[in-house]
Amino acid sequence: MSLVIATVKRDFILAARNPGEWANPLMFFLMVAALFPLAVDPDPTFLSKIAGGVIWVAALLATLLSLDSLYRADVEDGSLEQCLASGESMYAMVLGKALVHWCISGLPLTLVSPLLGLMLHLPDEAYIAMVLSLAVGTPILSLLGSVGAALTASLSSGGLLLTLLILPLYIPVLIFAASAVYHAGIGMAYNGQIAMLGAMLALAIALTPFAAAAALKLNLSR
Amino acid sequence: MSLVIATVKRDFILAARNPGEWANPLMFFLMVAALFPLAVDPDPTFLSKIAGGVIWVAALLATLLSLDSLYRADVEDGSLEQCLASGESMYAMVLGKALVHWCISGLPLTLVSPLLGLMLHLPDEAYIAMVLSLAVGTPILSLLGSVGAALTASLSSGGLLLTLLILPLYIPVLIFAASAVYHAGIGMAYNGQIAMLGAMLALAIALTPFAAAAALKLNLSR
Amino acid sequence: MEFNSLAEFIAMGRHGLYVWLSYGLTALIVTYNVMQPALHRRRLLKEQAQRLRREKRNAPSA
Amino acid sequence: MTPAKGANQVNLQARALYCERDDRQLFADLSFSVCSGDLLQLAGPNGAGKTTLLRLLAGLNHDYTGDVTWHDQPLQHVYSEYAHQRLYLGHLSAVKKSLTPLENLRWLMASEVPNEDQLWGALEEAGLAGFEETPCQHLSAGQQRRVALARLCITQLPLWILDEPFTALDKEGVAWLEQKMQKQVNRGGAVIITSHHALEGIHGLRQLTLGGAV
Amino acid sequence: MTPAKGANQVNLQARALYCERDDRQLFADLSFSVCSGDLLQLAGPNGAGKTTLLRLLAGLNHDYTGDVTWHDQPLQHVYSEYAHQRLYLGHLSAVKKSLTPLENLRWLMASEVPNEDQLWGALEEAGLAGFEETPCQHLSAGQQRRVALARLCITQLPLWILDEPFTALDKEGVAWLEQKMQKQVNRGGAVIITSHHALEGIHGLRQLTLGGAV
Amino acid sequence: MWQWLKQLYHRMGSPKWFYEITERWIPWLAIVAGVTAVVGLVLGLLYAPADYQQGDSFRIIYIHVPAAILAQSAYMMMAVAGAVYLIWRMKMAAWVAKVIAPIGASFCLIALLTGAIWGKPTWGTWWVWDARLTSMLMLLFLYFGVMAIQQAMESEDGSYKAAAILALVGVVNIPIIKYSVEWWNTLHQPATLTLTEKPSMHPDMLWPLLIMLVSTYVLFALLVILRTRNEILWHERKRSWVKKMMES
Ligand code: HEM
Ligand SMILES: Nc1ncnc2c1ncn2[C@@H]1O[C@H](COP(=O)(O)OP(=O)(O)OP(=O)(O)O)[C@@H](O)[C@H]1O
Ligand SMILES: Nc1ncnc2c1ncn2[C@@H]1O[C@H](COP(=O)(O)OP(=O)(O)OP(=O)(O)O)[C@@H](O)[C@H]1O
Ligand SMILES: [Mg+2]
Ligand SMILES: [Mg+2]
Repeated sequence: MSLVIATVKRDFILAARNPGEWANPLMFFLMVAALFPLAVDPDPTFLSKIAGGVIWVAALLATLLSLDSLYRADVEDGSLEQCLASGESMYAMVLGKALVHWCISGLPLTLVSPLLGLMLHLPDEAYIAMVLSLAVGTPILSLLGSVGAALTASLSSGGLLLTLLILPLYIPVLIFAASAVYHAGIGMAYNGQIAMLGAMLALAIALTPFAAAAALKLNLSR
Repeated sequence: MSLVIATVKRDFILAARNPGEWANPLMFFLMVAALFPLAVDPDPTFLSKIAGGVIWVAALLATLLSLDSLYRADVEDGSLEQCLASGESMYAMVLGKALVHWCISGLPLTLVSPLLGLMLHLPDEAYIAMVLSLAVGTPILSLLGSVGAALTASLSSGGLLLTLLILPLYIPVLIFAASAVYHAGIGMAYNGQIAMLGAMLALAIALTPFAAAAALKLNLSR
Repeated sequence: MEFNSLAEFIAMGRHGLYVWLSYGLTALIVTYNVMQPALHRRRLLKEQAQRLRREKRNAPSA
Repeated sequence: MTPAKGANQVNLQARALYCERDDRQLFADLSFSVCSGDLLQLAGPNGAGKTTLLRLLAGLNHDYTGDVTWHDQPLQHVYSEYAHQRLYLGHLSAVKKSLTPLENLRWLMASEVPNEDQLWGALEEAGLAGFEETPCQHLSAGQQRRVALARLCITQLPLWILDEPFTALDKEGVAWLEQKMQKQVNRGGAVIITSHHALEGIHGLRQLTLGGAV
Repeated sequence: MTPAKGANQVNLQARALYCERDDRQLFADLSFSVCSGDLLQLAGPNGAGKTTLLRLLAGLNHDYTGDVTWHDQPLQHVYSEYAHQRLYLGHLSAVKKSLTPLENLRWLMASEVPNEDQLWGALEEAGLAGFEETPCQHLSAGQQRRVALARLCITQLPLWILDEPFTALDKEGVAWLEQKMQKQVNRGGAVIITSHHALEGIHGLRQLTLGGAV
Repeated sequence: MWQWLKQLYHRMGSPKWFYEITERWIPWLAIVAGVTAVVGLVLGLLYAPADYQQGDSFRIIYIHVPAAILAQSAYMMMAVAGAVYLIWRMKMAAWVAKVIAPIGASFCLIALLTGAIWGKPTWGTWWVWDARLTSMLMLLFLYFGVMAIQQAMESEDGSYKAAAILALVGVVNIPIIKYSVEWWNTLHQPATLTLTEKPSMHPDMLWPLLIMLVSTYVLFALLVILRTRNEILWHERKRSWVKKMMES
């Protein structure tokens, strides 16, 4: 366990020393959401209808992009090999890494999302639903994503392959979350969707680390 | 010059040996476009209104992502250092690399875009405008992007920083291109926008390689 | 028999284009899937034969 | 961390190892053992299979036939125990460029929980005094390698497995590392290394030369 | 490619070089020259500044004061000419993992436009016969290094600048490389290398030891 | 029964046995697939009555539905084979899993293409974001993902394992995708464009469909066997039995 804890600490230090790691997904999030009105139609009533969906698509893409570096650097400099060589549980290691990833990507996204809501004229009633769905949904994205990142960790052009592998798995999260925001916006109940997201989160915590740990092992046994 | 030609050849061989390099941007393009109806609204009349914008945003993001690997691999294994050490013109080298990049990202995107048009119910009148705007616009994206890729080539978390640097430069392209498609869709003339894109392309060919070459030199003199 | 003439059969009650297009594409894809293993097999056998010949040639000299 | 009786003994046995890569046989019917007090150097020309064999002995490569046992139990079955008894240092040194030597070493040694004094002492011994808090990207090739090697000054693990540890070291560094290995052997540990460097005058040294024409 | 008169002569002069990194002075008031027939080995402990000096001499690092001249002209002014006269091989070997040795060498040598026979011959000489068409990711550390070194078998450039070229090579490889350098010196070229390896019996060898306590 | 299954499992693990036994099966499978296809198509194209709403365009059903059903079950088979490899390290299972991916993707593509073509006369558009269509598209992407990771991984064993892991994660997700998409679509969009619910089909229409279904499955088995035999030939090329077979 001590190595897992040390790794979590180290990753936070790395993120602090390299602010791009957490600032870039955030900027990407803001910019994708800013591109839309430009490319489509800046009319406020129109925007307020699509705001929830656009924000969620932006969050999903931002998370996806930040995933590529989750294990790659560790594979390249040999530190993941050291983790494996240390004989510690890779399951715990994967969970630890996913936790750090969420703290430096999903969490900041959730915190700035109200700003985006303002920019895209999100209906007032939908703010809580948006923040809630992001808070429950982004950890699922980090966990599912860590499977993809683990599978592609030692591949040279992993970044985009990761997208291909993971995007279909993200669809359910996107659908439930976007619909929660949409329903909140038109004044309907949305706790069903949030509960569904919660269930998916529980499932993801229980299962994905196994898959990711197995994938990492096979990436390292060259 | 012989090294530039050899590099172009080598990069095509690398792309052939690693099909992900050109197939992945394509898949990403398709998937981003597929996320929209899911997150926002699958209604055909609604979709046909936003189709042009969504397709262009997807093309822009797909190009952006494929840019990260443009110089990074060459910096990491030292082959860019060799280019510099060889004393050949970096201007030609940058142009060559941008050309290869467009051939394996922008060109395939342009070719499959009609399929996306079908899926997003793009108005029939807008197809030609869409393909035309992509054909003229994506080379600009590759060229502008190569400046960003050159600037971030030696940074560990360059991928997202690149996005940040380059996205603002992409906005004019996006605006003109999306408006060309939109105007074509409602039956209006769009040659003004295409001409504008053409002018931007000429400018980009003339200027961006200087910037990219300078940035690469900067990155290599450690 | 639902159709009285070949022309009628081809026309498929004005939907001929769609019906034959889908059957055609399917035939294409299925044909590819049937041909691929056969071609691959032929290539494998050729390579294998070459390898055996090479080994035979090398065996006495070694 | 009080080790069980006999836990600090080394007893690694390889029997009838066979390995091929890309249809080329690297080694066949290789049997040997490494016990406390042994220093085994894997030698042989480039491409002979030294790294392959080393990773296999470290339990990181499963692509072989034959048996490797640790205290008479198959390596796969006791991997976690084994991993807590051997230190592996590969071609890649697991040194993060944006961390300082101190932070790097702290992470590298996390499973043995050393205190701060030990860390500073080890870096000093490894010749990095004064560079403890310089980010590693500002260090030279040899200095980065020394960060990874500083582990050897702290660790208590009985078996070391090192892949080309002399790479990038200067003469003084080579001498220092040889002496470290000698100490490890003397105190009842064991070392397996690959190196093209001629190790001389080390007590307990054995060589295993892998054939393989380049 | 008929070289102008005197073009194949080496005449590199360094005068009063001074360089500091992170407020630490690496070398000061360093003056020397490298001419045809010279083999200059930069020696010194880890972190002494050998790589820094080498990159500076190669024209790849501008972060210093003092003058470096090539045939009496400042290096920056004649960089392109200079670059076509010297071969630089750094820590990183510019070998692409997914290409074969043959493809890699073809690219590495592109500016000297060798023919296929020369490429195959060079790979054979570098000890890679039989691996010409195996992707480099399937080669061992030393074999990958040999792909980069195969350039030395073809090139006609008069000045070689090599950073730790012996890394990962086996004994036979080291001997081969020493002999290559000897030939280069004998035919009127020049070599500048950094290495911790003791080069012996090479005609024309000079050492420049950089101080710097580690 | 259990004993027999166990025996079969062990035999299946032997490439030589598989290669030799399938040698005898291939002609029969080919005949069954061919005959059922001809019968099914003749009945479907010539004898089934035209649909009272859609007219003759409904005849696309005879390829569309079997392909759609097969594409889904092929994914399951691929995942199961992958799991067998992960757990028991049975090489044959890895080869079967590897071989299913492109075949399954082909059928998925057939279902999508024929569906899209069928959509034009019936719905007036090539594509709508309907639940079934969307989840089928996602299935195609899952197939592509498996194929992509297979070819991207450098070591062979790694490629099998990575593909198996991904296929298994996909299996957990397929029901979730299906459920979410169905739920989403029925909420967002009225049922104007959804597929016809379990039509109480005329037997003359239904029979050809069932025959085509059988034909598709047999064809699938045949394709899997053919490709697996090639994998065996390649991987066992240095074994004596392959050499002996070659010489004779
Ligand atoms: C790209 C478009 C389409 C796709 C991806 C698609 C996909 C599917 C799928 C996945 C099934 C389910 C098979 C099963 O599991 O039982 C199915 C069945 C079916 N499809 Fe399509 N379909 C498409 C277009 C159409 C169109 C345009 C029609 C006709 C109006 C149609 C008519 C049917 C019918 C009648 C069934 C059988 C229904 C049943 O047995 O439950 N499909 N399709
Ligand atoms: N990028 C950098 N930024 C700042 N300082 C650096 C950088 N690279 C190296 N240094 C410093 O410059 C000094 C000399 O480094 P250099 O790489 O030239 O050493 P070297 O003599 O090649 O050593 P080695 O034998 O280990 O390869 C080192 O002490 C290091 O701290
Ligand atoms: N990933 C790989 N895939 C296939 N073959 C490989 C792989 N890595 C190494 N090989 C092959 O295995 C052989 C042994 O490689 P290995 O790295 O063990 O050599 P080595 O003895 O460590 O050599 P060196 O002294 O150069 O480090 C090489 O000939 C190489 O061709
Ligand atoms: Mg090695
Ligand atoms: Mg150095």
